[in-house]
Amino acid sequence: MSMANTAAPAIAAASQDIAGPYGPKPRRMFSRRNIFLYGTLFVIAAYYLLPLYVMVVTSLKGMPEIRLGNIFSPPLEITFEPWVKAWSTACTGLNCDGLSRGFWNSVRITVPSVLLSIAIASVNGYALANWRFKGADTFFIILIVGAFIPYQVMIYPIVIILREIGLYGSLSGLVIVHSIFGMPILTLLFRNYFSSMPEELFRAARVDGAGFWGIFLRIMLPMSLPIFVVAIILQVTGIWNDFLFGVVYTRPDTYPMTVQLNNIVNSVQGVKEYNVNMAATILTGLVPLIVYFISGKLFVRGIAAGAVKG
Amino acid sequence: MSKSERPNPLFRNLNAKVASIPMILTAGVVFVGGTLWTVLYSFTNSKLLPRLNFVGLDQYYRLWVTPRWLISIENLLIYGAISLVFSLVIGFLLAALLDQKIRFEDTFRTIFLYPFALSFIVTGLVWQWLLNPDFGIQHVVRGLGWDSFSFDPLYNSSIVIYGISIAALWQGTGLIMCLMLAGLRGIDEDIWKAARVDGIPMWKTYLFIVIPMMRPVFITTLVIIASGIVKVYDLVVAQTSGGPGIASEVPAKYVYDYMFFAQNLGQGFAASTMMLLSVVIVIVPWAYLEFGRRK
Amino acid sequence: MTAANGTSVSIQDLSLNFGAVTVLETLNLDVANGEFIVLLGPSGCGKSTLLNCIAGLLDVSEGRIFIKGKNVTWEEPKDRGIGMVFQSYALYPQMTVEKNLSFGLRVAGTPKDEIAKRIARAAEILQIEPLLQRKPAALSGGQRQRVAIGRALVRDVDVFLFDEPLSNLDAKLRAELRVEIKLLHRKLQNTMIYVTHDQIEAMTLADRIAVMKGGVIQQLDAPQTIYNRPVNRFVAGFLGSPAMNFIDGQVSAGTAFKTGDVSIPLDRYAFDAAGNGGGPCVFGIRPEHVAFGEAANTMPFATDAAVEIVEPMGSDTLVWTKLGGHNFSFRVEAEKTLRNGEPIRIGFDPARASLFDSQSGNRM
Amino acid sequence: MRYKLLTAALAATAALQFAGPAAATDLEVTHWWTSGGEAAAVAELAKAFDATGNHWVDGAIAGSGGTARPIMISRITGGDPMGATQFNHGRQAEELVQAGLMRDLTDVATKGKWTEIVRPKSLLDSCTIDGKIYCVPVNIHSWQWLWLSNEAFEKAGVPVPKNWNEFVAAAPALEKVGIVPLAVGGQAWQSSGAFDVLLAAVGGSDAFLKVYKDKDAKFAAGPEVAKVFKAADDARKMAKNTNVQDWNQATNMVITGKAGGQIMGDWAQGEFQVAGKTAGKDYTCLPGLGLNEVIATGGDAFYFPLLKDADKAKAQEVLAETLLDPKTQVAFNLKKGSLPVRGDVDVNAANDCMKKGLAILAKGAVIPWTDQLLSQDTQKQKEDLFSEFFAKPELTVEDAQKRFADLIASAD
Repeated sequence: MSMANTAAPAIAAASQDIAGPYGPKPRRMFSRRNIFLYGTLFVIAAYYLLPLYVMVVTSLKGMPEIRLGNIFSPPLEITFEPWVKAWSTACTGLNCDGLSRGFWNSVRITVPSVLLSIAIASVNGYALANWRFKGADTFFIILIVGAFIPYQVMIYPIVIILREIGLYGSLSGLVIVHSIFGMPILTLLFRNYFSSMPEELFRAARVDGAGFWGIFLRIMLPMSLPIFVVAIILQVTGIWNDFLFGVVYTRPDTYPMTVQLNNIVNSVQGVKEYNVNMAATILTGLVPLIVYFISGKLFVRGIAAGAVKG
Repeated sequence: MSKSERPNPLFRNLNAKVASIPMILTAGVVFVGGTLWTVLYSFTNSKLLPRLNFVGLDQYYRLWVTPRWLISIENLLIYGAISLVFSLVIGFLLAALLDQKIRFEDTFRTIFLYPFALSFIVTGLVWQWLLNPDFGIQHVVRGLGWDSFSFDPLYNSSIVIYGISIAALWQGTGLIMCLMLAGLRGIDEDIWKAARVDGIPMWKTYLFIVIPMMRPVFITTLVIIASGIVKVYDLVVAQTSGGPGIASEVPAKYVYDYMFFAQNLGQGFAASTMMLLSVVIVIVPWAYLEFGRRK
Repeated sequence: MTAANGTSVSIQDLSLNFGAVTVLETLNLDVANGEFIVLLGPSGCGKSTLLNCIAGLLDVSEGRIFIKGKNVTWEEPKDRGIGMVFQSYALYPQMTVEKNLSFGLRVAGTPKDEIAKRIARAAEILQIEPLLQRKPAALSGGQRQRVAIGRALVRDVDVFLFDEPLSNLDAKLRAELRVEIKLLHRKLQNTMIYVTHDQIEAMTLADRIAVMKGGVIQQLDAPQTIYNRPVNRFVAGFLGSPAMNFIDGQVSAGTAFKTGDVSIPLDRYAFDAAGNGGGPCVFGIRPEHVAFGEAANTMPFATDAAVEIVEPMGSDTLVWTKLGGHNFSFRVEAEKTLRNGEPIRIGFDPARASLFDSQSGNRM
Repeated sequence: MRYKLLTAALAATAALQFAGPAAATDLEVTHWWTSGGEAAAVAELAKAFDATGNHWVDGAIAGSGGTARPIMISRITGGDPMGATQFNHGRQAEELVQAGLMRDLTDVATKGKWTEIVRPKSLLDSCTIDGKIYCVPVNIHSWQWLWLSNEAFEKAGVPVPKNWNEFVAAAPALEKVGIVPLAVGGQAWQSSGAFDVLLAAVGGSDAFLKVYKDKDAKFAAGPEVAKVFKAADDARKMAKNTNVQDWNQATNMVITGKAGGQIMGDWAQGEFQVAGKTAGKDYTCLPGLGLNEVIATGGDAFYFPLLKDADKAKAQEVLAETLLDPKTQVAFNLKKGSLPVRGDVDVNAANDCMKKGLAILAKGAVIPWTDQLLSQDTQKQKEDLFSEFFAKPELTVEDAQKRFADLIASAD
């Protein structure tokens, strides 16, 4: 640019003192703001990581070391025995096959429950957002209020309902229970998400002759990845971590992992084997943890899409 | 496009209704039906099995003179206030910190969020262990030479409910942070610029401009926190089993214990009904305002 | 220093990079006191970025910024003596209009009566007195933008920055507010830097327009100069609606422009620099500079053509035809009715045309 | 639904008569025996049952009867009953029986002459509702024991106490050397049980019966019970530094000498045994706290839900017989640390403590236990009261006794 040359030489000639600040404002690495910001973050991060650290460290120690040492010190001698024991040999009563059995039970419970609950809730949300019919809102409000009902209150009525439809104690019964209790929050998420989609899209599809299911399957679903990620995360963690329903609505040979964890932790054989307990605890939490670590970013995005736009 | 191919409104509604059958059944049969059933049997003296032997308000009378129920209510209020205030404050602060265009944002966010992936049972166990005075934090600090250091919140009746909240906050603030972060990211960038041009300090911008703008997020968050508060159970069981004594009892545990341990369904149902009633009083007006009058 | 001779904002050697991406490149710009400068360009050209740098909302990578002779390169936005108006208005939604206007002042500790005085003045100028107790949600788009301007106004500053303030409004309101901003400028006599991608806004408002592309100011001049003598093909094409006709061809020995079987004499054309030995180039002429029918014959250049498409635009009509095999448009009065295929005569004065080098795109 | 079940069960019983030799049948048995000693004991039952050609499917639910019972009851009432389940005999399963969900074992009992072999007779009475027998008692558990760590007293330099009063007197010496005098786990039933033991020991058997059997609220508010509360006050002071929840962790404190003693049922003995400790040498047991040597006839029993499956019903009978088999009784009770329900079995293998118990049993110094006397509801209220009492020093003895009397007044 020709303009550039008119003023520049004069300025360049003038000393830096006269011209004053030049270029980016200097930002020191250790400015007070940064020290405060990162300091706070690191302290809080430490608070959040402490329990995990203790769990891991303890699970790698032998019992004698645990008895003597302090819980924060790293293991002097790393042993994986507690992990092996927690996974395959820890006892509850006469069953000494650790968490391994519960793991597969949990998988068998979680997968169909997650699929069913999300299938139902997404259709609900879609119907509520785009195909409102008279009375739909009433049911929705009931559902939302239902989210607040403590599960304990509903145990007994559900026992009766399941008994009457002949599903008590079966895997299908438990899957239904999970779907029922996952419904309020999931429906809310899906409804919010679908409502925030442009109305024109929906109208255009209808003008093109697509019906209820057509629009849902061909238009809405392909655009709903973020919210499905959120739903999957919430359900996988919720169902995997469930204890109450797992213990009440199943029988011992189909106990999920959490119930077995509780059994192992509470089956105190003389001394509490903290290392085994910790290993068992980590093993039980592993699946949801992995799900989180993998999909953390999508989770935040999905939450923004489903939860924030009210 | 010919007219005849356009969906018939009646048929369209029918489809939506068919699709909503699971929701209608859940809401109608399970939630409403179960609730009515519970309320009905709360007026009976059912013990182990539900029986329609009405005793009027006896169960309620007994409920409100039982010290454990009163303590449970008090604990729930304290726990609720703490969770609500601290979850919101900490969750928002964390989100605000993460929103400062910091490095390693993903790492920090993952760290703050991971406890949410863990069950209350796991959370409870770990914190019970950390807070155990015989080998937890207190033990370690004393081992460092500070002999009078005392930190045993789970073993001290007067503060046990606060001790339980430590674990609750550890577990729950990550999600709140996520919600808040999502909310912050949804704020128009120009608002921040305008505030900077106006010379409004950052904290004032948050307090007077950004937070009021995040009302919907706060409401969603509030609902999530509140629903968790009423339900608090596992955390208490895993950490203290209601102890020491009955100092950390909560209503949900009272319901469960009296329904199943004490084999006094009537009493459990009466307590359930009280909980339901409070939920309804708080939630229904909100739900109606929030969802009922839209569009 | 430059401030002494009436310079309000001076930008010197300004560069901005985000990592490897250069957004602004060694940019210089002097804005005189009371001048209305419009930064015009397509999206992504760096015009808003430049404005944000001036406001202090973005840290620069290189260079300096002076406002009123003071080096503000490292200053906070609030200390730069600027007020800013945003495309999305950026009103604080939970506050009333009055609070929106006063919030910054209250934070700065301005005395109460002073605040009241300034708000009253701003409200009067912008005619928003009846709206003071309302919240932004209860205002129309135009009203909101007025409030947004008011918020800059009460800051009592010398330089106003506008970041596409009218883009969110419909065409009618946009035209109205455009006039109001012009009146406001006349009344206040402040320096205004105004970012837009709308050339009409630029043409109507600006004392000078800076046309930007790729982080570089392509041309900085009065609107008429830019319109009539664009420095390069980009500027020529960006300004003007309907757009300038561009015809690819050859200049032969500085005397004539040839394309197909058409030859346009260039003896009346004022070349920028001497020694145009010829070569491939682009001939540009604006549709309104083309004469038609009888008038065409009075022009230095005239030729026969046939009507291909007629686009009535209300105030006038755009006619498309072919010149040397290229699409070519010109304007006629709205009353003229032309049929497709009708043979016509068109002509123009090459002095009003622009010639650009095919390679560099620069004006010849 | 119920009729259908009943018909099915009737059909099943009918089918039994003609059924051939029993094929191996899986029978799920639920219980809450998960500690070291308990698991070893239950393994004996499983072994004996498996030896009959059937298969014991173990359904252990950890975390004490309080956790396990609701699950068992839900499953029975939910229509998904297990083959057999543990309850404390007494009133826990009363309503299940009344609802017709449990199996009538009278035939098996008659065949096995249970009325003759089960001792004391009150055990079978607890299983009998309307003249029909619904459960198989497997052991007698008595709560009335004080377990003392010889090592701890040695360390404190005081002789091992011979009764509760001496123990209280020795407490300061124990505390001086950093030993918790009395270990009481944090779970509610432990403090409640400890009080009941004190009531029977300090107040005497009559006082115990007057309060819990006759539900004499006036007596419960009176001076005799006040004495018991005074003792409970001592106990809570001695126990205030116990930071464990589970009973066996508390027992472990005694085993390792970290605590002087523990008031706990005879099942604690299993823990001593698993830890390889010898009665008399490493630890001392004082039945009735050394004050009033009685044995309460609480204990465990197995109930059999009504099942549709004929094979399983047959297996239930086999299990019922196996449970009372002399050999099983001995093997099981030795591991469990409880007393057998048959008077005619050989218990030479019993250790000192068990022999003391057997002797008391032989003398007939027995009282029924709270499981038999009180409803679960009252038990729970009692637990709430005493867990609060033990954990909260501010709750005065007087207030506690007043609340206790109120509770007895409304007890059922």
